[in-house]
Amino acid sequence: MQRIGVFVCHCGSNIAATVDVSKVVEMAHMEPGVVHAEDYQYMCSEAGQAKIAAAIQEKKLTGMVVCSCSPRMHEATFRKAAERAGLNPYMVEIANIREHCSWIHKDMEEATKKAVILMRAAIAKVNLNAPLQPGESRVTKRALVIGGGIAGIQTAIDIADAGYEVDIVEKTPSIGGRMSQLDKTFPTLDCSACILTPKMVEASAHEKINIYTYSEVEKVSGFVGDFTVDIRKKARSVDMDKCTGCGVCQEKCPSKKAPSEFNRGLNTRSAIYTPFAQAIPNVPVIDREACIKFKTGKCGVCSKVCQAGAIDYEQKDEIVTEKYGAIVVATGFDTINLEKYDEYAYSQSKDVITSLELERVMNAAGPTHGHLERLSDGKAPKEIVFIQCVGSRCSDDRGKPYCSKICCMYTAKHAMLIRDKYPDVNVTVFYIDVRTPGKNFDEFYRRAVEQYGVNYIKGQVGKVIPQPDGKLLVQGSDLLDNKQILKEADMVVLATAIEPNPDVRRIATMLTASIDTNNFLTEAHAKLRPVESPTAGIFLSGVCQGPKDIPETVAQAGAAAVKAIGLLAKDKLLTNPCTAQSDILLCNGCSTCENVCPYGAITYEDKEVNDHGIRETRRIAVVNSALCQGCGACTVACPSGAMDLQGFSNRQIIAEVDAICR
Amino acid sequence: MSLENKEFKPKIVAFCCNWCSYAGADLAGSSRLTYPADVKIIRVPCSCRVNPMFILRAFEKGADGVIMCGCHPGDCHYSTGNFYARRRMTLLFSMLDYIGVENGRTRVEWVSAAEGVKFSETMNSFVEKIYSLGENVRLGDLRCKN
Amino acid sequence: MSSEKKQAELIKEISGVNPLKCMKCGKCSASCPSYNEMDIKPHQFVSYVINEDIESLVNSKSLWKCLSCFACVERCPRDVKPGKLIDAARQIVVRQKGQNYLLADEIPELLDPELPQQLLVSAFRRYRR
Amino acid sequence: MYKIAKENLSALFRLIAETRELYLPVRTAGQTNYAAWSEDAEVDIDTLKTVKSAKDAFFPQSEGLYTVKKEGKKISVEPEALKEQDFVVFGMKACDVKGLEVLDKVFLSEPVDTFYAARRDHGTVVAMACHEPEETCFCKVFGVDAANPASDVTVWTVGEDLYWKALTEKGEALTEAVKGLLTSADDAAVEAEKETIHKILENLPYMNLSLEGWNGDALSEKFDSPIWEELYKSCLACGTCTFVCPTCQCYDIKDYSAGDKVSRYRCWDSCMYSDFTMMAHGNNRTSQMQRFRQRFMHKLVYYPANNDGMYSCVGCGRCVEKCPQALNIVKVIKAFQNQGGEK
Amino acid sequence: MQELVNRAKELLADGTVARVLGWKAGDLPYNPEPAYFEKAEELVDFVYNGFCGANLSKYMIEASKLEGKTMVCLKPCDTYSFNQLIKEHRVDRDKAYIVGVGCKGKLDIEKIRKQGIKGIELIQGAELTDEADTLKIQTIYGDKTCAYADAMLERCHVCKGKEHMVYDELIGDSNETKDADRFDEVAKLETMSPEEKFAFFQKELSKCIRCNACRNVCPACSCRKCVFDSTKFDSSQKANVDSFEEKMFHIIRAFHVAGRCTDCGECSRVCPQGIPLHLFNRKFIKDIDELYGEYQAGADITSKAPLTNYTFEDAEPSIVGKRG
Repeated sequence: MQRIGVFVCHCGSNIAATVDVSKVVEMAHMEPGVVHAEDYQYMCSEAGQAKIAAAIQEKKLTGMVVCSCSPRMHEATFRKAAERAGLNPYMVEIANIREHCSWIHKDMEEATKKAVILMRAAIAKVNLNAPLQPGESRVTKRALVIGGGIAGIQTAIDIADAGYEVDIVEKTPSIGGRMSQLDKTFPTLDCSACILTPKMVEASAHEKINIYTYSEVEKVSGFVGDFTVDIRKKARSVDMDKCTGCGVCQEKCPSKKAPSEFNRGLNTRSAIYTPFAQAIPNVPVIDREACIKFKTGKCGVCSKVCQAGAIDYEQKDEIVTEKYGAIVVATGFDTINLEKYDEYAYSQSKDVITSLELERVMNAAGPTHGHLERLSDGKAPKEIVFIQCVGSRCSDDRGKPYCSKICCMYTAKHAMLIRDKYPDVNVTVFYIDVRTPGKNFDEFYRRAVEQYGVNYIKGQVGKVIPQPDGKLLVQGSDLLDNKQILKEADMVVLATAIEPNPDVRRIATMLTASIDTNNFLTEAHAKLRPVESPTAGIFLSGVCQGPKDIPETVAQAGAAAVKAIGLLAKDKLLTNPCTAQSDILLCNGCSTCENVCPYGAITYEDKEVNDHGIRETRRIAVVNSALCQGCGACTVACPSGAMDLQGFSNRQIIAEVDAICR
Repeated sequence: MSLENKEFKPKIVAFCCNWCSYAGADLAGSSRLTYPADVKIIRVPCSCRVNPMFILRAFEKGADGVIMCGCHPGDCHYSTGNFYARRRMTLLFSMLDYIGVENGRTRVEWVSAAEGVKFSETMNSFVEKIYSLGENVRLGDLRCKN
Repeated sequence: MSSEKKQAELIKEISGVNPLKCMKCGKCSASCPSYNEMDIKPHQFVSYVINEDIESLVNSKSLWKCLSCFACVERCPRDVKPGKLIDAARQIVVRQKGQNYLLADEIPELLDPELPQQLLVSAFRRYRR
Repeated sequence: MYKIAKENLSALFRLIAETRELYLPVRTAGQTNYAAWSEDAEVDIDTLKTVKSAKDAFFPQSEGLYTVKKEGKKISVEPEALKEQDFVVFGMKACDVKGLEVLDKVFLSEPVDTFYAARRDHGTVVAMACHEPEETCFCKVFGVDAANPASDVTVWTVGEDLYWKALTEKGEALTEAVKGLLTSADDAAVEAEKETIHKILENLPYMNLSLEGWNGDALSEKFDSPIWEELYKSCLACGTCTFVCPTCQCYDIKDYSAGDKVSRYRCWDSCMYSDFTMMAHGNNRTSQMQRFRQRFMHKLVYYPANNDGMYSCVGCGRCVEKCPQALNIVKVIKAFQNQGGEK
Repeated sequence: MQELVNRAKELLADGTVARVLGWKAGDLPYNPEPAYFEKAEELVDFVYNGFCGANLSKYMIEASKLEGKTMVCLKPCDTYSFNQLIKEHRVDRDKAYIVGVGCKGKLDIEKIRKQGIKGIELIQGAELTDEADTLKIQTIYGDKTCAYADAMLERCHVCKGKEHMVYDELIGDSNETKDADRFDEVAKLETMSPEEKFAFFQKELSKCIRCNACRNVCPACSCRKCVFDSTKFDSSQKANVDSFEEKMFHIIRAFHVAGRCTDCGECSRVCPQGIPLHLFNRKFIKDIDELYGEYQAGADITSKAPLTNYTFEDAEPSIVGKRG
């Protein structure tokens, strides 16, 4: 039996004017377990807290109830007071007799009765409270960033600048990501490489940043503050330490037929390659699929020409295991596959390209060295049609239901650049809506129309028909003029929808971070915690969370970094002790609880149990209290009642129900 | 005292999630928005903590109405808790209706921390409904009746 | 319910289309081979149903100019399928005329060399089931 | 010997109910069980076996013992009153009557169970001979005569009449109370009915079941037999057999808290349940095999060992009919018989 | 049946399985019991006929703990339960050799008795091979007949189909026995007034003796310890002292299996008081189908159960009472 003290607060007249405080005290004495009851003007005051402390010590209280204002107001105050007096803070319950009673009722008798009932419920609950101790877990002061695009780079730099070690894991041979493939960026028309390259250099030169390129995350275990991650460093076949990056091997490589990933397959590269000139690290990799040496065993030209002796055909994949306190996901995006959009003739004509391909065509390092030309015959186009929303805002299974957000702006950029460089080229944009929220965005779009004479037509294109003469017949509609339009074009550019990098599914599963139906990672709260995953210690940076442009990505990257820094700055984590616990004798191991846990806090282990003499190995749910946030979803999902929530246990809530209905 | 003369004072249990509805109830209080004293609030971390057993337990012990309040769908502090709660309560209420318990005795309402007015209006209308339904005779343990 | 509203509901029911899903992109009109023949354009069909102006729809030329080629149905990104709406409007007319709008015997005199063959095929598919 | 036309039975029940509580087989939602008589109750004395036995009338499934009340810090204890009202149980079959004999040995020997004793004192049993015994019956095996139930009053169904014969003082008293509705009759029809019943009994499939080897002496041999391991496996550990049984007498004592009062009550328990006789340290019988064995060992070995060879099974066959997985005491007895030779 | 026995012998002989879980002939014409057979010679008692209604899936929880594989005979409807148990990690698929057995509808001895047939000595027509659609029943009180369909379990009239959801091999053919919609009874109750509904359930549930047969036979009620046996919710009960308790028990039981219940019908089959317990489970199934999309528990082992799933647009609880 507990020894409970009840402290009834007058809150000046806030409570005492409507609730007969002395009656509440009198009734408290009638309750089982109550050994002390008193009232005071302001319980939260220093004097009030001193009374509490005195009673705890003199009456050897094991639990206490404060009848006062909302627990959202002063629960923490009274818990601290109890703790100072030697009582476990979780042995304190609050009966809210102000907000839920005195302030809303006028009749004194009625309000007093209700106050007594609320007090009884709190007493009934505290009778079943158990002292709880917040858990502690250590924090490894190192962060992992998955993805080496602008989001990952920015996050890494920000975390590193705060003084913490950061590792970047990038799948491709170089960091840089999508941004490195862009020619210019809106709305300022900066050269993308010119602003990205310094960032890449900064990251690689940063003493706190360690970059794993051509590497992938293989396995993740642990939890917030203490993740253990296996990273697979794929065999590069080139010794990173020896290579000088002279580039001779790439020149001499006889196999030059592999499609260039960097140029979106619009041209080819050698089997040993760096994806682009500014690549970091500037160390090539051998594409073993394309390499003659690996395919036939004969060749070895690169090895012969390498002065540094850096070529190593025997190199093997290597697994590195590291510990991290925080993980930032920055896996970015890709454009969707257009196979299902037959009507736009993407796979039939070389002159129908995606906007990202156009970026490469316009770029000096691209397949056409920056000359705007048709990829089919190299001729200069005179008539270019842009089609918006290809695969975006689609409710069928061909596309994506969301707006890809960046297309309106980059199309305006492309149209403007073309009109600027090639004033004789006509540019027509078929759009559904032009969406330009953002600083200087609408002005940018208006410039395209007003200054550069880009022809915007409201209406979607129905079909692109390649003509025998190599032209493309675009059949669209003009909804404002109520006309169907047939337009001959030399080139068609599709504003293709973007989707999260397909790898994110695998990564999310490893991290137990949730993803939505479109494979975007879910944030902990759509409004208030937009850069955190519901899984503690996992942060989101860039398009992996939702479509966004470069400035937004950089902003979010910084925000994710700050959240990670906030975590890494702690020496240890105090965990909320009101977490779920499973009773090993009752657990069925049925996995139902795991399915409703938003935090991935529940795992299953085969445990040896002794169930009243029956010894057997059973599959048992285990709650990681560092991850559990105490929502209680699992406790209701559990049919046997094995799962229970400390601080809000089944029996505690039932005791409250009973006390109220008594 | 005969039963007819006894004034009916319903027992009403309200489960409120800590983050939205309990705060909404606090706001109703600090805004002095009244509702009948028949309502007694039990604080739970999230609406998904409310077990159908609790609701039946309340009825067993003599409650005349049980209401559950949580964050608006999509605003749950724990992201998804109220989605599960919504399905659970829908099914439970449907079952109670199916066995002939008046469906006005149970209710779910989403009340945010900013909706003090909604909280008080909700409680007023719920209490009114319970008064119109009268004493709960179909779902309770006779041993708990006085 | 007004009769116009009823008919609009009927069109939605027959077609299985929710016209409110339309985002007014115009891809249907862009795809339509009979566009120039039509007085009410495919993308407008949706608004007519939303506005419950079924009278204009059933009296339009478009109703009978639609080839039922279903290009609009195939390409509609929002699953609105104007072709199905048109088809449903035709169904309403057919039902009003007693299931008897087009008989095989009547075909020869209706034949017009200008008429696409596909129209005939689709006409049978539609009206003789 | 008296008789009463079947069509006058409702008048008889009404008359009995005027002075006594009356329990008899009543059909509710398709099933016949013993229940209190009322004008609109659907009385069903044609169904041979009620789902539950009439045990409830003397040993209810749940029964209050006392209530503790709390006012402020004062606590008072109110014991439940003993049965004071006379009552009649109409329509019990010979097996169920024999079942009472089994219960008596438990509850009426020292220390006497006062709740049960009061019910026995105030209860009058009107037993019915079994007009059409069924294939699941094996009462004869336990020395029960289905044609001749030993009770306060015995009735036989012959054609459209019920023949009535009082056998005890209580029976005489009841007969006196309803005499106005009875007419005198001779024994001939009843004797013929008895003979018919006996003939049917001869041919029932279970009637020649042998109980050889089942007695107190067989304790360790039976207890350690490997046959149990085979037998129990399909048992679901539900308590159907115990709850329909007229002789199972185990109960649990539980508390129910209703606000400021706590009532202590007892309710039937089943040795098939894993929490039967659960104590702080756990359970005496940890496996379902042990629990399964307990039930049959109790009926066929322990009970006879303590009660001069009397078995605590009466062959009513309810468990045979109701076991969800078709296990039953007959199969157990037979299993040992079949294996008997090998031992 | 002989084919089954032969196959069982082969599997035992070649060591594929260590035991066979099937049915053993009873001592009355209608009471075969679930049984294990470990040796070929024990299989003389093996039987598979119209009275083998028991769903053997649940036995596989214990059998999964035994050494070696168990050959288990599962009817099409039983395989849903087995799948559900796999999904909940309660059985080990690798420990089972599932023989999907054919079914032409299972018989309910209670239904035969309800027709006034008693003193049963012999029943003909219950074998799987019998083509006759009438049972010939020899009794002490003369010969009787009963249409096969009239003696079938309720669940067979609303059969889910002849397909086995999981198996290693199939033996025997099945008949189409469905002649009613499984939601008809529920729908009928739904249209009643609250007073009528209450009266109906009060009457049915008042028969409950809390023997726990429904719970213990239920493959979804596979908890090691039921909440009604544990102190976790202060809900432990052994008897219905008050009529509230039987409602509480049956509502909570149905709720705990909601989205997991495959509608195998065992609860109704075994209830000694003939309470139509499936009406509770089917109400939840019907609601789930209508509100959250059709869902058949046990049809697969990967889909998310309705109560561990959600959509943003889910119906609000206030829909109750607004429908229909």
